[in-house]
Amino acid sequence: MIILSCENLIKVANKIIESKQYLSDLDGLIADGDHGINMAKGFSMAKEQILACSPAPSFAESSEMIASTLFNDIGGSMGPIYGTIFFSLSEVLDRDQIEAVALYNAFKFANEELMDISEARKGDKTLMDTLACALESMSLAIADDKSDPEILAAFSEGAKQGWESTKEMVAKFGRASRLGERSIGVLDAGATSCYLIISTLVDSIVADLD
Amino acid sequence: MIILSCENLIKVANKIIESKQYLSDLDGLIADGDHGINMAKGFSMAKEQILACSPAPSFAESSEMIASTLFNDIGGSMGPIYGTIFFSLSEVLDRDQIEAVALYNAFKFANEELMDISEARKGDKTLMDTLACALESMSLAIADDKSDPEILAAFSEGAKQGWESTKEMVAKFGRASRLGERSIGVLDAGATSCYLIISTLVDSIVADLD
Amino acid sequence: MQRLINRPDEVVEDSVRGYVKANQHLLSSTDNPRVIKSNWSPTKGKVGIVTGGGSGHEPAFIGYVGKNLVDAVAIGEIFSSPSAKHFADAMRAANGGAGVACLYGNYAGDNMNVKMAVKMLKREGIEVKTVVANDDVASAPLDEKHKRRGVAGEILMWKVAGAAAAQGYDLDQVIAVAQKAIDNTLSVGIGLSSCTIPDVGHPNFNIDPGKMEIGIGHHGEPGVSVEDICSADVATRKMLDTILHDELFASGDEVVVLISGLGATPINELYIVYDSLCDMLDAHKITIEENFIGNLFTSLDMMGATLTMMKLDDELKQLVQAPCQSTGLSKF
Amino acid sequence: MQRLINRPDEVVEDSVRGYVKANQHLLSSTDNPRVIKSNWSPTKGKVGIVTGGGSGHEPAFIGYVGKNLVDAVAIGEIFSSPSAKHFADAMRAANGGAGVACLYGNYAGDNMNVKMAVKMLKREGIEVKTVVANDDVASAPLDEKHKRRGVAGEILMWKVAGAAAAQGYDLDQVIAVAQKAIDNTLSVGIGLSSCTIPDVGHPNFNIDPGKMEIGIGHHGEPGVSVEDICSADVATRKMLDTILHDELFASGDEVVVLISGLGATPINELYIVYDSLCDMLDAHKITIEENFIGNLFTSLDMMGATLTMMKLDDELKQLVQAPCQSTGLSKF
Ligand SMILES: Nc1ncnc2c1ncn2[C@@H]1O[C@H](COP(=O)(O)OP(=O)(O)O)[C@@H](O)[C@H]1O
Ligand SMILES: Nc1ncnc2c1ncn2[C@@H]1O[C@H](COP(=O)(O)OP(=O)(O)O)[C@@H](O)[C@H]1O
Ligand SMILES: [Mg+2]
Ligand SMILES: [Mg+2]
Ligand SMILES: [Mg+2]
Ligand SMILES: [Mg+2]
Repeated sequence: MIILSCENLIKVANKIIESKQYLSDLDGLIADGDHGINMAKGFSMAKEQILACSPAPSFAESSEMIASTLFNDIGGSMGPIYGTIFFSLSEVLDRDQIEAVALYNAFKFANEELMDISEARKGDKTLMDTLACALESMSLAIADDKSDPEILAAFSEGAKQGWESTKEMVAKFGRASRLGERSIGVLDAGATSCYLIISTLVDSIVADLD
Repeated sequence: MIILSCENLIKVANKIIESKQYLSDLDGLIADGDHGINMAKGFSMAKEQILACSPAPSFAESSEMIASTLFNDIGGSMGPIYGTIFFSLSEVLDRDQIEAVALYNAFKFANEELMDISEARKGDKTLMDTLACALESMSLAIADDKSDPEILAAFSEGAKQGWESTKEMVAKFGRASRLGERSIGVLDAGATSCYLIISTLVDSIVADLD
Repeated sequence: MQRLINRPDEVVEDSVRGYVKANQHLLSSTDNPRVIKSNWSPTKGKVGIVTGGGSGHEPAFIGYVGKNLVDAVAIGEIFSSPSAKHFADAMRAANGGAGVACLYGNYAGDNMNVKMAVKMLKREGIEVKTVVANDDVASAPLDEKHKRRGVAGEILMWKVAGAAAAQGYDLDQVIAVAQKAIDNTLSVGIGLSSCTIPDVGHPNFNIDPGKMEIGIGHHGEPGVSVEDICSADVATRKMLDTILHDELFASGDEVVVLISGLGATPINELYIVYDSLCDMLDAHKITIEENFIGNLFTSLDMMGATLTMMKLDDELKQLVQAPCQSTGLSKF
Repeated sequence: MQRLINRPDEVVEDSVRGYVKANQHLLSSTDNPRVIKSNWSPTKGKVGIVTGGGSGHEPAFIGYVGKNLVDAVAIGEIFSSPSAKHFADAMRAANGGAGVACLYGNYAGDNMNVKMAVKMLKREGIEVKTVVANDDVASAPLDEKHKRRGVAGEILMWKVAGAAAAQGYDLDQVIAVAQKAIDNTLSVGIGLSSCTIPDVGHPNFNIDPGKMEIGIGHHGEPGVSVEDICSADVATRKMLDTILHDELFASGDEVVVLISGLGATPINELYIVYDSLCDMLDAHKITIEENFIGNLFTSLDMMGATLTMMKLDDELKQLVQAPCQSTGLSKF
């Protein structure tokens, strides 16, 4: 059984906040260098809000807080993209004890919702690559009847592969896209933050596994 | 006898035109670096006009052409200042054969007219220094009953001293004036062009002396 | 970084506050500090005109809030789309019961945030329709027109739609005429220097001395070619040719010309470009009916200029020439 | 040099030609290509308002030719006074038989050329009187006020005199009110970067990165001090203190505030300065009755800003608020 709580999301927020410079530096190599600033700002605000609640909010409630902070206060692409992801998770993951397959379904739903607002697809050098690979890898593990810890590991591992695959891609969306071929050789910033979110979430869930 | 003709002024114009860069560079050290541009433009236009006349115009007529070109087409300070000088010369030097003392009187008149429109005085680091020293030196030579060639030499020599004296002065007029003490150590651009005009005029007159 | 600012991350807050104080005769702030609204908004029964986008393009977007122009604007960080909530609040501020036309530029962030805002408003029973400006010819070929960015042509779209709404057009009519306006408008930019986002602190990209970038985007998105700087005549010819290549304009057309500086180019150079352009359009037998020249849609302290041309029909002409008032654009 | 020009020595010709083409509803050229005149000039029986100066300050000076403003302007080379003939021709173009008020800035070249032009006009029987603007506090101490340069305060002098002439003031009255306007006006500038005269091709002077020059002149005349760049709040405080030091302004005063960018400073920064200033003037119990903010009197591509304040009485207030129309300044 996977146990979900606001703690998982606090850890995700901390990870993003401490990666601020790294994410901005990556973004700066092929775009405008503000990805870390945008992300850290949103997740700091959301974290404050979660921590201010008493009693501690549920995973779904915390996830919705992140989503609304992103929708309300973070403009650019990240507000609606990550806002949609966390809003979708909050809609689906409304129980505190779930199977790994439920986590899969939640992220799959998030991915679909995302494709509704963004035209970017796998291969376009965006965070979609991380998300899509993570889901593919996870679905294979589920099809193979793997255990929850194995499914979670596959999720994180797929995210990593998707993230790393962006290095050799040509950016098709976002500011980096105008660089064309010149964007090859650099990891995508959004794909990086998405990997950090997924891997941190998985690590924190695994640490709590009974 | 000093023989005056448009040739003297053509030579003056040529000197100014070929010194364009030098004058601008000097101006650039403590002001806006356009003195050569302004002067070369005015004297090129006037030279064209003089050369276009047939028969060749007199010294006075040529001098008036220079003056009106400066008044009409050259703005800044140089139009009215050199315009006034050449206009004054054209009013006084209406004969083609004169004594050196007549040249003195003409320049003295020009200097007075100039003081009517400009508040700058000797010691303010402007072309006034060249003109004033040249006149002083010339008047001493005249008082000493020197020969015409000696009086002319004194005119040129005085101009040179006046010009060089601007190096150690603090600019009080024109754009350089805002530099205050920082303007010390650089020759004044206008004083330089004024020296070039006087010395070229003297040289060309001396070459024609009978 | 040579800037007159307080904290780099407060540039937008501080400047919007000052802008509102300075223009109380035209506009006011709202409960959302990232939304300002015209003093004539909402007008009951009038279609509300909304736009928004990243800051750093001043006078766009705030400078076009006023009378018979934009009713409310959502203000983003420098070069970054306003949030979905900011767009939603701007729509609420502009809603006079006859629906809202949100007319904005084609950028991924703006597209997504507007889309979410429209959803939010729908839940509240407020009808919002959108037109996405894609006038920047250099940003994609004609057969991928939907990928083109929106640039200074947006100003003409707002002008036309603002006048139409003021004249009583209903929402569908406003949307139709705004779409027609932008469909008849093409722009292209030339960049001569980079620009510095205060919060970043160093130039956003690089243009070498002596070079210029044709087709640059107004956030510095790379253009179609980097070339040696040429004369204003040749540069104008290059811009015009880029626009004419689409074959939207033909001999006999009446047009509006809009030339904007990108921020640091002295405006006398814009008039040099206009002077060249007049001769070239004359030769093409294209008549300039209206011109707007100045720093109208900038990119912080970037040097360069953009050329925008809009093809007129009787309706567009009347709407472009109708009176309006704002700090960015006024017609008597 | 990153410029959109044709030949460097034709920048003025080319841009003025473009400007005239673009603004035929407001003004026209004259036989002298260095003089442009308002479409309402000359008006029989009205005092003609003339100004002029070097180019590179756009929209000054040409941008203030229009309705109820400047009637004719003499246009010099970049940063260089127009010739005596240009001033004289501008005076002729503005003469409606009631005399001409020539209102210009205190620079040696302008002083001499205007003086010669006035002499020429006198011979023709046209009466010209002059007012010399000297609003730049930083350019000389109060006891040498006659040495101070004229800067952006000239705009307010033109506004006031233009309105007065339109309201039927005679020549002496126009001169008196223009003199009162400039006597009640003080300005100060801050420079953050140099500027490049196209015909020179390299920066006119130097400001090191991280430094700013307080009291700089708008041709780059050195200021009173070079300091580390500070926040907009502190910079505004320094500008205001420099102005208040003259003790022209006192608690209870009503003022006009004019903030101009020097060319390359993004205008949102001008609004940051205005925001700071509002709070400071509030604390001094000085009321801002009118504000004009934008690139109103520039120095080519210089970064920086100028602050101008004018103390109002009933007459000045009415004249400042009267309607006028020009590309640089319009009031409805
Ligand atoms: N349309 C899009 N769909 C999905 N992801 C996108 C899209 N546009 C940009 N991204 C992602 O956003 C990241 C950049 O985010 P960020 O720097 O915060 O915003 P901005 O591009 O507005 O500066 C890119 O690395 C890319 O992964
Ligand atoms: N008021 C003045 N009276 C006499 N000479 C002056 C005055 N102002 C400036 N000058 C002279 O003009 C010279 C500069 O001329 P120039 O560079 O052509 O004009 P500008 O100063 O308008 O750029 C100075 O070197 C100085 O000799
Ligand atoms: Mg970014
Ligand atoms: Mg000079
Ligand atoms: Mg960004
Ligand atoms: Mg000069």
